[in-house]
Amino acid sequence: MTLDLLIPSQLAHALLPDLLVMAGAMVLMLVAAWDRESAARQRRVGFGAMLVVVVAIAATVHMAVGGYTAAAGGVIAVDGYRWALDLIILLSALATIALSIEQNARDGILTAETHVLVLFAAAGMMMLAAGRDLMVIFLGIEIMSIAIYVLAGIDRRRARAAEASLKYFLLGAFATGFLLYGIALIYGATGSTQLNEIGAKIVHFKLYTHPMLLVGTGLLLIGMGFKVAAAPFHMWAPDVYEGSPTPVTAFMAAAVKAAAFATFLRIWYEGLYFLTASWVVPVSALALLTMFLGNVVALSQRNIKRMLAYSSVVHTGYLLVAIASSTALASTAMIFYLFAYGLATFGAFAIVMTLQPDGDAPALVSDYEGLWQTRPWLASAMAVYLLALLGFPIFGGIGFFAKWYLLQAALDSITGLVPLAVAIVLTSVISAGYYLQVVRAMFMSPRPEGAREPAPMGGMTRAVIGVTAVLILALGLFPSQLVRYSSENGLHQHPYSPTTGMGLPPGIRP
Amino acid sequence: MTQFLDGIGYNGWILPTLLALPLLGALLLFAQGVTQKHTGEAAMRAARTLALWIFLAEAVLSLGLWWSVDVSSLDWQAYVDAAWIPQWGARFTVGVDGVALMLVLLTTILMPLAVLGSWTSIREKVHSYYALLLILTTGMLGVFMALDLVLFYVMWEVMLVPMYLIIGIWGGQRRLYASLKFFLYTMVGSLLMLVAILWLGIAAGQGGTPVFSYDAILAMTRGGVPGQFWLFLAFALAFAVKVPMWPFHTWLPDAHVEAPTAGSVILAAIMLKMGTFGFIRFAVPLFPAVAMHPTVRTVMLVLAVIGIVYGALVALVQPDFKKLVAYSSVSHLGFVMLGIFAMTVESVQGALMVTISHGISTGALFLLIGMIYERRHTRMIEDFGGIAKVMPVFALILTVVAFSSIGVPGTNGFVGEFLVLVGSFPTQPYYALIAATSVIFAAAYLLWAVQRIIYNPLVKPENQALKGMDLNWREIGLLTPLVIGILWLGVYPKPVLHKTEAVAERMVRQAEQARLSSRSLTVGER
Amino acid sequence: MQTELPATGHPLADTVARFVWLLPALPLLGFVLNGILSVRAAATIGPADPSAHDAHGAHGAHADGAHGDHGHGHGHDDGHDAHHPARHPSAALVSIIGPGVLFLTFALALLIFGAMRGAGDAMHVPFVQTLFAWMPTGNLSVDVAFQLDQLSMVMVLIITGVGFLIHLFSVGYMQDDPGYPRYFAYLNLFVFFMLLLVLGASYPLMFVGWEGVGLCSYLLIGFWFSDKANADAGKKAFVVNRIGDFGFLVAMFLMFANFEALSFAGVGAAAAELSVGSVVATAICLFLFLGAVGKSAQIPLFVWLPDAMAGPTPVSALIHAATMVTAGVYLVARSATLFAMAPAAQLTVAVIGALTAVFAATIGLKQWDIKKVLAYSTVSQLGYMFVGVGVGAYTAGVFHLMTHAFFKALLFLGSGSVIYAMHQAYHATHKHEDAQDMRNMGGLKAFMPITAGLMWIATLAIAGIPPFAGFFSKDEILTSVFARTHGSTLADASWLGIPGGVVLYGVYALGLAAALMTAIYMTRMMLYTFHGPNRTGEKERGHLKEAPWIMTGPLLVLGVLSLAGGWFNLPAITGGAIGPSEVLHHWLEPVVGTGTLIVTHGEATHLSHATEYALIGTAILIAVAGIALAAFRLKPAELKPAKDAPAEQGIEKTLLNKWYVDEAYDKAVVRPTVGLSRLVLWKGVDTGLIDGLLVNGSALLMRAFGWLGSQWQTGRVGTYAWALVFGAFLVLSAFTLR
Amino acid sequence: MLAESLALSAALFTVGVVGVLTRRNAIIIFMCVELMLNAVNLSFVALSTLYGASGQVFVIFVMTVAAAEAAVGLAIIIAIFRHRQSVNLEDVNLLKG
Repeated sequence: MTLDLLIPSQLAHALLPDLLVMAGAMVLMLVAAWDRESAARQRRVGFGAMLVVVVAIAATVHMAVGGYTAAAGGVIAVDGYRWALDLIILLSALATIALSIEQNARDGILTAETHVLVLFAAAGMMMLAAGRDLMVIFLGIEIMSIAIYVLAGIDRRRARAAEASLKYFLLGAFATGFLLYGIALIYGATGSTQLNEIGAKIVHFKLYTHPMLLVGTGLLLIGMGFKVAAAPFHMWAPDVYEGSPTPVTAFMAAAVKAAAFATFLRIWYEGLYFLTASWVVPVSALALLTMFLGNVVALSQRNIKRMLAYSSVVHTGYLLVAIASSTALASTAMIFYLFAYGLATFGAFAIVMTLQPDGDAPALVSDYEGLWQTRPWLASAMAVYLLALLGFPIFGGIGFFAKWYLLQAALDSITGLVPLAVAIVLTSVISAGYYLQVVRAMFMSPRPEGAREPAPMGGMTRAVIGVTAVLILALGLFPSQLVRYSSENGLHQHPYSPTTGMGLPPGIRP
Repeated sequence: MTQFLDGIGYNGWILPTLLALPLLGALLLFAQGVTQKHTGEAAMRAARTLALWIFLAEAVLSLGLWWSVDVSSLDWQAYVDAAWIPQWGARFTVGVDGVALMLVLLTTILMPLAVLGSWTSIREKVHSYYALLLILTTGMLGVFMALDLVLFYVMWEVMLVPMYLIIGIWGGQRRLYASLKFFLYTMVGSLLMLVAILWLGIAAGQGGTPVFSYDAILAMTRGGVPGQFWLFLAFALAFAVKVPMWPFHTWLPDAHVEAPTAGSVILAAIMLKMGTFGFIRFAVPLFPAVAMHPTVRTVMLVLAVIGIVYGALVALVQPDFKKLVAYSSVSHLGFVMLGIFAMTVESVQGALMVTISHGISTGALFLLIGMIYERRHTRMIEDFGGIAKVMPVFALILTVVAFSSIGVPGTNGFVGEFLVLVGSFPTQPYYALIAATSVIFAAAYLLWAVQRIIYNPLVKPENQALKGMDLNWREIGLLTPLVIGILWLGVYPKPVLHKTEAVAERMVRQAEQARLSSRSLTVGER
Repeated sequence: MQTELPATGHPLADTVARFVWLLPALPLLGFVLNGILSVRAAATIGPADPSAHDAHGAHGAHADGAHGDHGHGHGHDDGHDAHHPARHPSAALVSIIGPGVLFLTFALALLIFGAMRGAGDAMHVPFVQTLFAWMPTGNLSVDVAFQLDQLSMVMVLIITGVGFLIHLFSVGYMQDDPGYPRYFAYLNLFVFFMLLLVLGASYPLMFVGWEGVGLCSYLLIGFWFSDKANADAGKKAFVVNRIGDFGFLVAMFLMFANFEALSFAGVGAAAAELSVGSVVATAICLFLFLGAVGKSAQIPLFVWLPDAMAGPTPVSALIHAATMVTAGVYLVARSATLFAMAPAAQLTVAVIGALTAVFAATIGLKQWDIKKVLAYSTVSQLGYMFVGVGVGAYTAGVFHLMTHAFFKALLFLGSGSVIYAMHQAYHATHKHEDAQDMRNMGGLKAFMPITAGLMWIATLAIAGIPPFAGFFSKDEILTSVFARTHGSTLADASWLGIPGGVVLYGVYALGLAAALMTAIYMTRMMLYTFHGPNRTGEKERGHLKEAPWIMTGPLLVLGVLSLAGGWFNLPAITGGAIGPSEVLHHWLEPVVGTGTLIVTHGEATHLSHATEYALIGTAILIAVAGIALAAFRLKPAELKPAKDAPAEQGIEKTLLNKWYVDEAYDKAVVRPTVGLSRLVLWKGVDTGLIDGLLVNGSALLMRAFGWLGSQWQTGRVGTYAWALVFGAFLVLSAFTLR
Repeated sequence: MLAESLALSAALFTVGVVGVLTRRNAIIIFMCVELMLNAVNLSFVALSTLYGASGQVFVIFVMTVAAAEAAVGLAIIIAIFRHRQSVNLEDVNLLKG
């Protein structure tokens, strides 16, 4: 069914999941403000938030299954790509809230706003997945970011949390300046903020080398690069990931990245596709630098959260290859990858959360020594997540196919990215060095004398760990349904046809 | 026998069954480990008995392949094809030819022996240990059976983790270093192969869904594909690391030394063979023109010959018996590579023969080392001496196996090396000549080691204390099939040669065609 | 066993010769049975048997003590275990099986021999029995097939006949050894492989036997493995032999590459197509000869044979004198046609043979260990045989092989008897002296007259005194060399730029020199051992006595053969006066005739009778001169026992130390190889370069990058902002500067 | 006018960036960021003379967002001040490496 976005009721229908999340968030904020501060309130609001997310998921599924589309030219997209990303975001939010409830309970954090903020952030992210107008995208980024700034520092008792929050805030605002300036310049060059109009104007006026447009694109790339934590704009990420509460870290690593990449890809493919010749080199260079730097620095980490943070930076590098590939496969590969990566990330951080020492002390890899002796299932699950992040088949389950898909996109690229594909695999070898460091600690080292017994896990943490591990392994054996789903929900704006050779961006030879 | 097997539709289900059975066994073992209440001796016994039964079932089931596979046919045998990931063109396709058949049988037969070999030496986390061995088996068999490149790659990598854990958890002093080295070394090679496989699949798909079927890709690459040099290189590197060819061999001594007995046996007897199998199945047939290119061929031959001589010389001075055998593997596998790249029917057949007989002999050597290690807790050659006095049966079997490894005629070692050399000589006389010098070095390093272990005066009290601790019936029983194999393949290798003949002939013929056509091409271009 | 007979119906096919496969099969059966007895004994009582254990422990200690007494390291206490009272439980059964299978084999060989004689002229074609295909692949087809012809028959008879005698002797010599069944298992296995070697119808199958006998030699030399020196000697023998085997292998590769055939028939046919002086033939022959040099202990690979005396003495007699070491001669004779096409290779064979004959003889002059004297004598005599086959006188070479088998086996077994007696004596008084050192003997003829007499027969035979066996064979070789100096392909060819004729004169001269020295050192050995005053010691003297009959019996048979062996091939010049002449020559004609004829340009060249008489006279004169010289110059009475003997000086010391060849090899080959392997290849390339620099180095490099990266991560917002702006600068440059 | 406005906007933006790079006080840095945003706003307003109202709409959104950011930002700075009694960013480096 085609929705006419100019009609308010139909626009509301198109925004149904987003509106549900926002409305739910506002209601819960009031509830949180109303109620007396207590552990029970925190839990109540948390369950409420989960309910909101579940309803939103249902709505998203409704929209996805309904096969809704919108007339061309709206400010928001109504397409499978959006629903796929929405699902990733919402599932991440669900897991985050689930973990947060138990993390807060364990650490005695009574602020119920955590869950509300997760909902707000999710709403911003969903706007990013939907936005086809730079204005909407800017709003989405800010709604998401401001919520996350607060979430990072929600545990006010910890100095590290405050520091993480401050760093993220200052640098985020700084980067927003670049992003916004980029939007302004693109607006200046094309006279529009709508992506498809930008694309049309570029072709129509042959703006391929327009300096203002190029500088604007560059500034936009910087802004997006900051949000997805691409080197050298990544430096906030390790610090913020380390300082934030672990569920929030997972949320940042999985959902923020997914949302940022969602809009990144949409801007690049719907708006700036015909500038491919100009941006492919910078994007590729960022990809290379990101995977290399992320990997080598991760190698020298002893703090597991920082290590996973750098690992997250590395995955940004891999995903940038999808962007650079400029092929129809890129969006589907990205959906698949983000889903797989989200599973592994949540699983890993759930375990990190379980094993997190009390207070503000850092979580070290050495804390994992001999974990297999005492908690075999936990250790095995962690191994699965790490191998999934490494992209290892069967034992890393779906992680391998995610990388496979990405490589396929790179090799299918119209821009000739074989060297980048090689770079992906070679830098993954480095990544084996630090992922296996944890596996080694868990399985091959003896349990140190007097090592702390991990705290008993709550039911929801168990659920997160169990579901993610099982999904990773099961999809690792039989990925075809997920592949089908991803491939049916890619961005279909792509005009290039490899068989006819028509529609290539200028300056690109197949 | 053939009729009986046809009657039960053997060829239709055997390969998937062989792959699934170990996985099922691994699950059973995990389940047993979880549900079992009592620990210690009883749990250990339960685990290893279960594992042994599964491995025996696997071996017995697989034996039928000997009769059911028609090696004269160049079609895949016991072929099974099913959808897996249709959007990517990846399928679950398995089948065997004569070469794969022999390697599958080698695997299924050696695995129970490896289990028996580590019967009493593994005392911790027994369930996990045997479960990992079972998963490893699936991976290894999968590599030999896979006819879809995605499936092949997955199986190729699947082997890595169990072996990594086996070395890292149940290994020796430097197990952490050795296991990581093993993992990373292998990964460097195989990931480039991953890129190459994808590239081939996309190219074979011709703009549509990629195609990863071995036959389709073979059909595509036969006439040459753009970038085939790099593709060959990617495949060759993956396999060269596994073989291992010099200079990619340094993971092997560490891995061998640190791995527990079963791990060493499997590494040497089966996993190294995946490298040579890879060359025979993939690298050479897919890119014959590159493999037969004079420069490439020269490089491969030079590396092979360096490996042969170098491995032997370095083995000569090893103080650790396991390390010595590891370096001897480098030398032996060099013969395989020489045979493959000399590219005559005799040399390729010889290469396959070395592949199999090295599995038997070196497997037996590692088992023997494991047995003496259990008694003496050392592998340093100088710690022994005069063992033949106190353990005559051990000494007898060690002598037989050592002579097989040296390549004394009448044992399996000779047949393979002789065929490789006699086949290589007509096309590559100088390489064959240098390689042949290893008959001297092989005798030197092994006999020297054997002398220092089982001969010489029995002076050390620890060794005198071995009196009455000669091999027990389990150990003799598990070594007997290997000794029989050594003599059988040495005296009557014809049945095995017959199994692999057709594949070798086809490979040589096609490589030769590619060589000639590429030569005429360059002449024409000039 | 499935037996596929040749379809063509060879005249032997229906005779007893169809059981030719039984010839090797019987000793193999013996090996299996004895092996089982040996292992069963070891498994049930072996390691736990205190007597067995103690016996060996004592042996080890004793041997070390003996070494301490003798600075120069010879004189392994061979046969030491022989007197230990602990008889092996299966000894009786083994005593029946071991020699029994050999007797049956010998009997069968005689029957087949009879059948062959009966077949007459039809035997111009060898009888080949194919059992099964061994390595069929591609163009290669190697069958397990036995070839029965005149040459292999001679070898079979020598091996089984002498072998049987030595087995019998061993029953006595080894009776109390705890490893008794193991000993006979090895010995039977050896005979199996030796028969495989001579019966194999192709080079690869011959190679099986070739390496198999090497294996048994290894096992038997190191039979008393608890002594490091014995184990060392076994290993050295095998490894040095492997250098030769390398040559054999390469020769086979060349055959396959050039002829696509490896069977004797195929190679022979292809060789006949070649022209004389062919490069291919020369290369193949030189590599084959490298194999022969290893197995038959010629320069430069002779060093293993003297050390091989560490094995029990009957083993020295069988393997290291009568059979295995002559395999090289057999190999050259077997490849007669091929060698005929390669005169340069033939000259090489002859020259190396002659040099070895002289060189080994010089060392033999000054050895004190009775077995070492015999060992160098063997090397020297093998050199003679190579001179014979080298100049294309295959019959002469094989004839000398045969007579040598008789008299050298006799000498070794005789020395075994002596050592046995010495041992018993020393053991009785618990004295730790070297039982093999001739300085500790002297005047033994009084105690063991039979042995002394028989050994004198052998000595005269080896020295070349008519009518003993050695005279005829040695004379034939020298005569042939002389005859080839003119009118042969050898004389026409040149060797390292020297005309072939001149080379052959040189070879002849060397042959004479070797003959002289042979006479000297053999006489010396006999004088020191059996004559003059006894130096064993006062108390020991009473315990010296003749060996039992089971040992002297075989000696007697060998004595007869040494005495009369010459009648197998009397020279033509005797004209049938004392018996049919040239029997062996005619017998071998179908096998080696072609090869000889090519060398002699197709004519059966004979020297004039005058020349021939002159040559014979010279040879006799030299032999007599040698014996006389030794008898007059040496004074057994002045000799002192080993422990009181003064150290040798000058050339004597050099000879005693065998020209320091072992030391030179050690310094020039062994140490550099080990050093290179350890320091350069292992520590340098493997651990240092590949592992250290490349593998761990790249890992370290990555860690260094990581460390650097984490240093940049200062934790300060300012740094991060700077990095962001720096990145922004780069990105914008990339977009604008193009 | 357009070119001059855009140049001024760029200059202001640069001033903001330099301020962020050089100052150490969290509040001043935040002010510099605000300066950057307002510089961009100037561009939007200037460009809206060419393209119509959408640029001006954007400016409204940016101002709203900036206000929200300011609220959250100051709260965060207060939080850090509670821990360190300082808003000098040189002191804030617990998280590094």
